[in-house]
Amino acid sequence: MTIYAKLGYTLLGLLIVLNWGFLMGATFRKIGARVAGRYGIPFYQPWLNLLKNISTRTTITHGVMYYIGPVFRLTGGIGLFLFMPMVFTGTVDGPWTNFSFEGDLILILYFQVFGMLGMALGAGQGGHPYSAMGIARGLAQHAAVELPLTLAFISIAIQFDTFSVYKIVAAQQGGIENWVLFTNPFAAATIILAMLGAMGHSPFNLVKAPNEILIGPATEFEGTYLGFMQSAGSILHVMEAVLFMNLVFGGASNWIELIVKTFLIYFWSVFVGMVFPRFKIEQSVTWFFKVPLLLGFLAIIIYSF
Amino acid sequence: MKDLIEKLTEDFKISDVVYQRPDLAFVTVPKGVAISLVTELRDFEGFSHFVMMSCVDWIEEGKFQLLYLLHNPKTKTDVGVKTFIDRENAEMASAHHLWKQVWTYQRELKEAFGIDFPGSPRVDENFVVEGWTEMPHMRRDFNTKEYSQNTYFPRPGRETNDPAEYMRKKLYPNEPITAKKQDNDK
Amino acid sequence: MSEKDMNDKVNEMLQRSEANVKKAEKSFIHPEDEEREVVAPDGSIIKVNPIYDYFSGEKPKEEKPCSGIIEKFLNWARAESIWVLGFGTGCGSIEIPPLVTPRFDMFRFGVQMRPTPRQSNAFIISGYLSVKTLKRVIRTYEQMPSPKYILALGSCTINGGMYYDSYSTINRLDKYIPVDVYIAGCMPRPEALLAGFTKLKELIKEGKGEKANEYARNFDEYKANQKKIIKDWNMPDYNW
Amino acid sequence: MSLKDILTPFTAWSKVVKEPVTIKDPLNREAAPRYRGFHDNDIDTCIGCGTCEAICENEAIDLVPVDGIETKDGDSGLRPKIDYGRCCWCALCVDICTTNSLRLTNAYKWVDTDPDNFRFVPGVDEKDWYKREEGWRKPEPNYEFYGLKRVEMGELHPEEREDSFVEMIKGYSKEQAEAEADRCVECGICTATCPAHMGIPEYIKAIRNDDLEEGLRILYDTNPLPEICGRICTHKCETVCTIGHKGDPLSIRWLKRYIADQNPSEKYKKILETDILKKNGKKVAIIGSGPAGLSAAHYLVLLGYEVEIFEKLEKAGGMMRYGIPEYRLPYDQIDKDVNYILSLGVKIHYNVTVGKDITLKKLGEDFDAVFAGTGLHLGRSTRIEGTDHENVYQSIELLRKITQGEEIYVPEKIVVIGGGNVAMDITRSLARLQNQKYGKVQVIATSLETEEKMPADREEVIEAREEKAIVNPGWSPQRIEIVDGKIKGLHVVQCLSLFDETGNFNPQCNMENKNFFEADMIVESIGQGMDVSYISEDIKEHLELGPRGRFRVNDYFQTSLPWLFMGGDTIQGPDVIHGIANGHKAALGIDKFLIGE
Amino acid sequence: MINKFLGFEPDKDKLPSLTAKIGDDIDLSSHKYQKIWLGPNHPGVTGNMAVELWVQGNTVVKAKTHVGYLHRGFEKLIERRLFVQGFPTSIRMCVAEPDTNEYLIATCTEQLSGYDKAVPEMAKWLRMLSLEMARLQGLLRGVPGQGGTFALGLGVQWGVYLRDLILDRFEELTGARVYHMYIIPGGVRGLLPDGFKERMEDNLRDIDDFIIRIRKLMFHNSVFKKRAKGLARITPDMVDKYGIVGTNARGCGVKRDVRKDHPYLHYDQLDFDPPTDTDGDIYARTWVRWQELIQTVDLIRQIMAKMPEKGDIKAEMPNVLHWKIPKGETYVRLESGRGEYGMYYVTDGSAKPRRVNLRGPSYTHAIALLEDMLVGADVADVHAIMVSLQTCPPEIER
Repeated sequence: MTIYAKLGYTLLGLLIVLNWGFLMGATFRKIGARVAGRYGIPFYQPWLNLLKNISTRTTITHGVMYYIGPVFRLTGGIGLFLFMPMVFTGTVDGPWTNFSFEGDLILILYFQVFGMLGMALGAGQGGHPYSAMGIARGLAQHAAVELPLTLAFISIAIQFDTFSVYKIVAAQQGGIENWVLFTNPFAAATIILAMLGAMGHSPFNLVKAPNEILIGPATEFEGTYLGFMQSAGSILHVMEAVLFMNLVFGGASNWIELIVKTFLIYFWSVFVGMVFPRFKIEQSVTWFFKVPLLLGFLAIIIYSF
Repeated sequence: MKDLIEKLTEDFKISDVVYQRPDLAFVTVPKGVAISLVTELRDFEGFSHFVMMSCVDWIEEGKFQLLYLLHNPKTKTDVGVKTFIDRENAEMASAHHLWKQVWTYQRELKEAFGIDFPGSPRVDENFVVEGWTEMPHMRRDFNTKEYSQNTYFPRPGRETNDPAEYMRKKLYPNEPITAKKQDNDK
Repeated sequence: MSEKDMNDKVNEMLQRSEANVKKAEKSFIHPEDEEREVVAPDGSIIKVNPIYDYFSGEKPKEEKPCSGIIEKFLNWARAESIWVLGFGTGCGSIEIPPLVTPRFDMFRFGVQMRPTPRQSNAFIISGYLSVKTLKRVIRTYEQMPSPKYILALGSCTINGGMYYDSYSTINRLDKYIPVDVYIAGCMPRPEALLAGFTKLKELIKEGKGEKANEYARNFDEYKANQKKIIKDWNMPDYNW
Repeated sequence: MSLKDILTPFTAWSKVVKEPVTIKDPLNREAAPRYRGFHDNDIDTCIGCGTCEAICENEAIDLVPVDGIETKDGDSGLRPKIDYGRCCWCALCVDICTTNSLRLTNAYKWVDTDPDNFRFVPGVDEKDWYKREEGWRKPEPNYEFYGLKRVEMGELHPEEREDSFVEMIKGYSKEQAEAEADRCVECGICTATCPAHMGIPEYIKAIRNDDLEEGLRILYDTNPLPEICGRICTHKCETVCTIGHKGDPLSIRWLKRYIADQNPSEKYKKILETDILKKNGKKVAIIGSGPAGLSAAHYLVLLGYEVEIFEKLEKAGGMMRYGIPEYRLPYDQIDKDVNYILSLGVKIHYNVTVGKDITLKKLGEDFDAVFAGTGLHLGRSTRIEGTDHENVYQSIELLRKITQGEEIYVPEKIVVIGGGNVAMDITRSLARLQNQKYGKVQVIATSLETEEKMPADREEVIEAREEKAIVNPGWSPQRIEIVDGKIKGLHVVQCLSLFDETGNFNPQCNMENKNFFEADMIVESIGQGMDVSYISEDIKEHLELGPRGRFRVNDYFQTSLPWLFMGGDTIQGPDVIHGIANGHKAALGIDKFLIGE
Repeated sequence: MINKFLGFEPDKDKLPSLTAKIGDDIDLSSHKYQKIWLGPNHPGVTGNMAVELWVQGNTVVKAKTHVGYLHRGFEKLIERRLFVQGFPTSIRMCVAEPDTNEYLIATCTEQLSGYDKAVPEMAKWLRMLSLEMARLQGLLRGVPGQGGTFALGLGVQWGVYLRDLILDRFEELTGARVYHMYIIPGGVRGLLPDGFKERMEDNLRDIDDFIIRIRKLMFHNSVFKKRAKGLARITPDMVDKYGIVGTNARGCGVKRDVRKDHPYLHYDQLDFDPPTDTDGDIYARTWVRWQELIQTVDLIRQIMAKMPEKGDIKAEMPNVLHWKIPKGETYVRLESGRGEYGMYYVTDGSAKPRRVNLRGPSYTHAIALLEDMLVGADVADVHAIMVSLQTCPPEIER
């Protein structure tokens, strides 16, 4: 496959991911609305929101870092996408595998934090006290989530003896029984629990907590930058789901499967989030340091020996 | 209730007792003993719940009437301790040490009536209005309508007709009529 | 700098700040907003004027719309995605919860609530405005990105409503900020509010939702009116 | 933390399969039937009384003139205009609306970009919600903001009064008067209808405030005969009283009487501040001491004129004394009012008939101006067959005789022809006399007009019947049957209508339906004519005539002879209050004529 | 345990005392503290008010309540209005439960003018019905609203929907959704419309279902418990010290309910017992309110069953345009959803009141109590504490 074809597929994939992210977001808001007993937003609302945000005429500035924040976040999302194999096609050189390579799991872990760090810069320069509080919460919680998540990743890496996501996906092919979910239940359990934190739904939606700290890091962002952040958020949500799908749920062999699986993975966090209130930050961090961390250690211990 | 007030009448120079309801009485005491009566009622007579503090502006007499309304949760009765203070340079002893919420009332009264309570916490802070330059807004001589119309531009174009006056103009412009008397009702 | 010098400086500053507090009581400016000197970590002394240092005092400019079909397309998007600031300024805000809950569900009409002015483009003035709130409303309104729209609820915003004779509430909102849509009622029902949103959408789609530019155009006039009644004006003229 | 606490919240998800409860089309949702939405006003019923404006706490309502609505008696021609920049939809205006014309529909949607649009006149400006039936109306039952029931006036029981001329109306006590005065909504619609344009709401308010001296001052502003008017005024004001649209109109007349009754005559001068009056040296003669003459005299004397009244009879009061029976208007009350006026310095010459004892021309020469308030003292006859009989009387004559204390012929059976107040007066006077004489009553009062259209006051008819007189209206008298020089009775036929299409008097009768009223005496009471014999021919030829044989006067009752003013019944028909108003205005006219602007 | 181990729950004995007294200056230039504002434009503030917070990290060390953003000068305005004109104004004093204001102003005028005995029986029952409906709609917002402060928005969605249904009933009965203007001096302004009781019963059945659901969602929710339990505790000795009333007092076991202590209208004919709890924390207060929700539904059923079918709705009274009340003063109280709610009313013999002063429970709860309670609280809990005290700014500043 030529590099141009690869680039083409990657860009197309990004487009699909972005739109799927929007659609998924809208769908889940509709589902949430159903539980409440109403109809909720139209399916096309996120696109309109994006358009509207881009068409905002005035902007404010708080300095360079303020601009860079959303860019970092978008970069984090795209970076996560670039090194993530989306659809398993049998060969790493095939379409939809993007720039997956040996050791991309480590890069992905890095990119997960990347967006948050960028936001920290932007929100910090924004100067709003609630932005600062939000990003502080975000980083703290991220660290707490990352710890069990990394343990689970390492456990899986040990299990398959590779840091390549693509190879992990490949190893899970050939039936549901080959999924990490069944072959490494402790790592899977860790990921499933830590995932709640990574997805940012209740009870772990501390970063954007409207009745506590306005809308958190994004408080000062408006217009195009907000549009950037929304797009990045959608991509990140899909990519997180794709990551967990690839690691635990056997990857996807076509786009339909990907869509179904990411939907279900995302649904899990919505399912929990809908009926639980929000933790305080120390409660949240403590929670991750309890069960998921323990499971993560177990997963490593089991596969280390 | 009657017994209680009779008991206290001598010590606290209570005058002008009004039994509004079986469970509510208003007593008037001199300015100097009001706080001590309130303290007595709280500490020895079981009137432990401070309901409210209020002020009435009797501008004709040049007095402010302060009211401390106390409630006895055991006997379920209320006593309103009233005291009159001068409108000029109004000042009253603070009661903020008796209940935690009293300073809020005193702060409000300072703003709304201009009554000073020396020693009351935050008594000089703004309470509800901000940047107020007129006289205290709850005083009777402050004309809110006039102030509002001079300050906040009511939408122009309103005009009304008094039916009697309009009919006179239309039907009998030249006939003798009663001179309109001063409207003392409104 | 020796420790003693430092202490002297701090004492001097404390005294000055006390004087400032006294002065502030007269001039309405909160002591914290007074111009003051601060000692930087390196010992140098910096003058700080919180009111003007933290915000830009520049006037707003008119923002020309795009041309032709592009603007129409963008207006369509703007109309279908109205983000309302969640700032209940008066009693009409009690009808906002029914709008975001199952009975009336305004999300399906593309109307959503946002917690910060930076991300909202519609502002519901829900009834009467006390002068104290008006100050915050102006500040909030100016922080919203253009194009921005104002829906005014109820009699109070039109001509004072029940509080026409109150010393604390304003009578006419359009004197202080430009209003797009008025909704009659005291307070208007949620259905009337939805009708207001429908009307606002029509206006935006027709390209008439340009009140933010009107505000910029008549900025001096609006500002003069605002300053006339807000006696403790302790913020910059325009709050970016 | 138990497992239950983790799992039970998930039961909330069961809602996801349920249909949403959202209202599908909220923009077209009807409000509740009783919802207080936007205003509608039935402008034909509305009389523009302004009560809605008075109760509106937000000053949201203005009264504005509306095209196509005339200002007339009982309708100010104004309609409420509502400012939706003020309204709070409390519907107090609807609840208090005196005519029940104002209502709130259940429409609630009004979105506009221009804040100046939110003002409209309900019922006049086109709005799409007027056709809605639902909406807020005044709640039922027994929900009123003011009393609808009139405070009952104490009066003598029929048995007590049927044989005596003692005043039958007792008058209000303080509580009663204040309760009645409390019902007033101070709209002032009545002021226009009152011929004297008295300050009715103002003096009612004085009663409420228990300031009767102020009340008296208000009365004397426009009416110098309050005791008399308080008893016998035709109270046209009560016919237009706004309260009357829903309930009983206010007893304005009795309230006026209450003020006059409660102020002792000794205090009048002090209250009215008329102890010392300035003189301007000019003299005015007044012919006749009826309401018009007395009123003119009063205001002229206040203006500083020297006033002399020439009265034909032996006492002052004119028709008020000689035309109205004592049980309605006791003589001492007439004296109270008259004496006050006389005490101001008005000279009165009794038993002087102008034209006979002194000529009008002489008066014109001796005085700077002359006001003639001579009244209608000639009875009119039906001119049917037999009216020239000696036992056919004119009511006005009989009434005068009763007042003067002369013995009159009272047989057992009497028929009175006429349906006006004078007819009722004579009927009831004769009934009393019959009662005194025979202990029983047989007076039949008949009239052309049917019961509903009888010009007499309703209560007069009712009271006459209470006193056992028979009131049998709707008959047209045909002829008086006389047998052997003695009256046997009156033949009548049913009267169908009085006026033809053009509005001219042209009674139509059903000749088939006949009736016969037995009588020994017949009294005609179908109106009075004026006696202008005092005006000599040389003067008369200078006077222009107006419609209906009356003299033409200008706005100030000045005839074509500048020094001669005329007013009262001769100009405006039989009515005390008109006479008073005429007199007042003529006084101003004389002042204008003599002193100038 | 693990919190302590990880250092999330500091041993407070080892730290300097955080309880700064009111009036103590916190030196912001020390960079140890930061000042943040909660409101007035903040989704986490009840109504339109502001709390100025001085925080050290996540912990509040000092708080000041700022009110006046909704100040309209009601008491001044009512002094300018006739007695009958007062009630449309007074109802707007508190948006959350407007009927209480109407009742107070009507009762005050009736009591001072001597017409309180003349109020018809039917009107009394209808007043009770509207007061209980007002309480019900307040609780339907308030109980799940406490969950909403912890971001459990689902209950709020259900609750506000049901509140809307009650508002529909209000609309039928009174002619308005929120500002009912129903209780007028002398009586009420309308009889029950046809079929009202059946429709009300339907709604009450929905609410019964909701009560169970909300119990499962909130009170059997581990995260809710974790956050609400032990937070913002009121102890019985604080009750008199701060003037705490209503559910806030009942949440810590002090049984104060005006409906029982000073029965007004026909509350003595109804069978109820105000619920209490002993913990005094947010969970206990919410739990008390939840029980009160059940009780209110029951009370409405009792009222509808006991109320007469027909009758006069308003006493015969003087003409409202010049109704004068002799000189006097009184204090009338009732139990609103937030606690004792009273009005001090002075007349001077003219057609307008001399002084009207409202005693709202928030006046003490939201200023003196809240400011002291916030000290030491987490920033994330500020909103929850405010809501749990049922802060309602319009009744503070009026």
